[in-house]
Amino acid sequence: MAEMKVNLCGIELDNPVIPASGTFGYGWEFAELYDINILGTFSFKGTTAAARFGNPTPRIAECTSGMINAVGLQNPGVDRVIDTELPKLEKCFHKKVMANVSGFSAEDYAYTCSRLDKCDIVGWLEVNVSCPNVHGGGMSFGTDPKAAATVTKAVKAVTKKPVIVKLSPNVTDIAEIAKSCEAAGADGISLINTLLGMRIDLKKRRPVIANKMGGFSGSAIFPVALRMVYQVAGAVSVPVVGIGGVSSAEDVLEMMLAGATAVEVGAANLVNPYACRDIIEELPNAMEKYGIKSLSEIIGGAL
Amino acid sequence: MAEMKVNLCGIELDNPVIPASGTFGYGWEFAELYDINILGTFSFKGTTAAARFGNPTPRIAECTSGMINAVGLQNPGVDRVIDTELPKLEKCFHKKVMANVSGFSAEDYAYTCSRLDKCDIVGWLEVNVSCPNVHGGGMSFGTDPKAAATVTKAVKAVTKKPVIVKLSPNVTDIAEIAKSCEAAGADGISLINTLLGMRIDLKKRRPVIANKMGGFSGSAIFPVALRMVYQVAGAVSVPVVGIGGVSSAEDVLEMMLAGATAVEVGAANLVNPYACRDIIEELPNAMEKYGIKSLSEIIGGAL
Amino acid sequence: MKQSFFEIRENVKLADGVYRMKLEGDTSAITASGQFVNIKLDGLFLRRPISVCDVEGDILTLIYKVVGKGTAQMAAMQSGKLDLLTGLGNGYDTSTSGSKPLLIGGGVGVPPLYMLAKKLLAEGKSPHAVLGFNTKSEVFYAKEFASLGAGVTIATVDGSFGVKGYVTDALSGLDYTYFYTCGPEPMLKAVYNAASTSGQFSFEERMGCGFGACMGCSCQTVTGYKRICRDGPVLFKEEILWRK
Amino acid sequence: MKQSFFEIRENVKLADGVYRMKLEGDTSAITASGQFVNIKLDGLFLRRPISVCDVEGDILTLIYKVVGKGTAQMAAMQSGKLDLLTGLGNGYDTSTSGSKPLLIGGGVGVPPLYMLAKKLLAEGKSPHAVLGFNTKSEVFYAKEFASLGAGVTIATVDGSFGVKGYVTDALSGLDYTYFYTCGPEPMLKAVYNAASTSGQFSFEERMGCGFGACMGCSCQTVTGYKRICRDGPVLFKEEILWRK
Repeated sequence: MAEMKVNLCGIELDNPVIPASGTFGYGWEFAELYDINILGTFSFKGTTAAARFGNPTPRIAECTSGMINAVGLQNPGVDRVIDTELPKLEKCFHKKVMANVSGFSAEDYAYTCSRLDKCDIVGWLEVNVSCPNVHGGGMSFGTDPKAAATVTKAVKAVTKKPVIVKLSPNVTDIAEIAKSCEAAGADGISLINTLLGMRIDLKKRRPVIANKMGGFSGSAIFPVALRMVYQVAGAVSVPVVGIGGVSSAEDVLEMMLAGATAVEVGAANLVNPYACRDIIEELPNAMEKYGIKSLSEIIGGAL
Repeated sequence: MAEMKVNLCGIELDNPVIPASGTFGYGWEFAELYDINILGTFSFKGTTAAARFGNPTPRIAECTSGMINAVGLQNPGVDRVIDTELPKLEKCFHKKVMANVSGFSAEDYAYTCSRLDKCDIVGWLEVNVSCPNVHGGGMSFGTDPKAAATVTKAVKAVTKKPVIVKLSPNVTDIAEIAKSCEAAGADGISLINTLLGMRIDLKKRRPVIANKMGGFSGSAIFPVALRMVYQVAGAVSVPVVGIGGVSSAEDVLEMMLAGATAVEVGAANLVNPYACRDIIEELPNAMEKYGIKSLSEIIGGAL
Repeated sequence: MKQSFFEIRENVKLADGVYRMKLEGDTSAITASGQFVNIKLDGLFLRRPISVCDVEGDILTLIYKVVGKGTAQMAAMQSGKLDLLTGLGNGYDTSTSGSKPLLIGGGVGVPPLYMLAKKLLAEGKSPHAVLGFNTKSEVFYAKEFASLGAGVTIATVDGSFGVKGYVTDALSGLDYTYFYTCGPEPMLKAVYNAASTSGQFSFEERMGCGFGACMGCSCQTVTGYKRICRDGPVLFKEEILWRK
Repeated sequence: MKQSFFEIRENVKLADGVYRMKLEGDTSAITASGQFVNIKLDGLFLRRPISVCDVEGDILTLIYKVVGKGTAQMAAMQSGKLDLLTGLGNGYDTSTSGSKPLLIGGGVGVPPLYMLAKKLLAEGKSPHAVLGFNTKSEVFYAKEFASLGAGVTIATVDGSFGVKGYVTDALSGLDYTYFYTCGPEPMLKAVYNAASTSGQFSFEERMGCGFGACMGCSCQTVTGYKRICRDGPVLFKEEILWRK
């Protein structure tokens, strides 16, 4: 019998598969497709203190084995999330959810986290210091070890829930930033957010994306994500959540061998709305193929 | 009539298509496949002062829409290149070649460049401060603006040939490094070298590559390369050579609109040994499709 | 929404760059005209959204224009199976049409109006279609709309067929209670300004998922932001905020 | 080297996990046994190198084992065209064989020895094949070697067929002038230590291009580094430096 349970920062997951933030909304809309309680958990849409429309369109560009998005943290703001979205979610999801939070200052992050800290359904706070699509915030916190630590500390001060800091891959030394967050109290590290990418429209002779650049995701980025997970897992002792280009059960196993305790699935959900269900169903077969009895035993096995 | 000529640091190229270093040897072996004089030029195998075997095998891993290599600058050393390889090349190639140089100290780079400076067939020195596969050299020069400038200055002091510095994408701010090289006298910037990537062998539960990580290339990385070319072309005034995931005439046009004066083709050559010939043959059709009369006119058109 | 495989039964050229594909499969999720399907194509990452032209039993008709790699790939297919997400988008609401609705389509904005015309006729209404194209060689489905029993006016920009000019040049003199429109955004905006009644607009945007997950195709409206793929593609005239 | 398209004419299972594919196309670049072809497969970036088992006119025979995505994909093909690079690698040199050469193959190292056996027989020599497998259900081509007129000894690790043990356990008592071997590296090393004559070894390595461009498959030898794909895959016993 394949044992898929893992423990992420003190909370047990039935399996390590987690739809990534920005690809699963606030969850309840996807309950019409399948029972979302089969998921380990999911990370909800990046939420900020105030409501945001985000960037102008086009926000999406096709790439070889991937896509670029420049949504820019569109969300209804934390108050509305708590008043409207989470009650809808509670009706169809009976597990802890991962609350993904973004901000434009350390205080901003702390405010949003302090609000979400009061919500029973929130199990973890995933603090996104890596959104490439907003100016004066997001990724700028994730490319400097000190700024990342400042945000981490500010958030840790307002919550007892485990804080997972989500890192940007657009840096020279991601392990250094991960260590800085760990030292500031982070209970876990998730990575990678999207790679900054671009496409040009040959007919119009200008960038496809209105915001020019955007976040590149999809199976194309898997080798970069895997490398960074391996580097970070080797550098910190807190749990690591692997993200980036995962689209199969075998990708999940590679991520876990590289050191991930759990794995987020992002762009794959946008092409196949059943991607996470399919991966969870396939995992026992993949485990049998590679002689794996328990997923938790292979975490970091290739380090 | 489609005009494909471009001027790269004072030397005219019949077209902007250049096989990238490490995918075309020292050229002469490929003259059996087609007349290599149809190329704009090519960048020869990364050459160091002393001969190097490189890394242990496996050096290669398959990825979605790309590959990882960890060759580690295998080459016969600059003396042997000058004595054996270049005379063979001169028999079949009647244009200037781009000499790709790596090293482990500024002096090392300068020595190799000073030797190649004496070779008539060498048109440009492409100084690789970005090899991800060697320890204590290579990429470490390309992730720090000061170190990159030091190497640039050392090389500029020993040659009158145009010096093109080849940058690593594994950095937080590539434009800053490009500006530093330009200030140190670089005549051009080429980018990107490979992204650091990894794959894990699920059967063996260890990295596929003996050296663990390696350089990730192929069409998967095109959006990252294009974004960085755009950033660097906007930051420097010297010519930029676009590299990374190019495998079609349309990719060449995107790179040029992003600011590239010429374009190197890498991993595509390894899958299709005729890739560069095919791209050159396809370019006039692609130009017609997008209403481009002269390639040199579209350089930086999307900036 | 439903994910299922459809078998290609027909794929023919209708006009310059315009093709019609008939597919056989489970059409049960398609509940309104103006909805679209999202098609997975080999070698492309994102699915390609194509509006539904018609549904007859288990036969789905799509009309598409070759504008890039995805549609070029579709045009080359003669047989085989396609992975489709069906029943995407809100579709047109026929309850507000009145007795004489106008259907205003431009280019590949024409196809979804065909299924709408059928629906309106079935409801006992008298739709009239105003279909705009660049030139005669791009005109398609004029006869098909007429065969349904709808009135048809064709406009071409160069005057090579029907009224010379844009669809808005063909509106004067027409008596209508309401309108439904689909086409390129500049046309939609012109219709918005020219039409004398209320109406519904079908918008196009580059989409990520097509089913509301990614927020890739959001737009601002009078009542807050909407996702073109899920809350649209059809918006009521009263809620539209044009982008600057 | 030549790049061209081959038509699949046959693809059958020979033994557990082992398949034979016959392809029709331009085989003119294949000049020696022990060479390989490099196959482009849909959805995979790098080509897949497969050693040549036989060439008869324009029919190329490949025998391959399903070990990963590429070979699994090949096993599922029943028809269609494949893009091949042919004539890759140096191949075996038969000029040094003497009158009674031994052909020592392990698993999917067996196929290239088949074409070599034909060549040696055509040259009037008396080859004897020692073919090793894990177990009876994986044995293939024993009859085919015998039909050519070569002597054949089979060894299986579990003793379920032929001699019990490794190929090296089957060497004693055999009288030979030279050997040619192909198989997994531990077997090659065992043969290197056990064989009493000189010989040639065909090596396997993960390759980038397969034609000498990328240096992905280099190895060190007594005479400097060699590229397995271009300067190999066949090395003479005297030049081998085993990796630590």
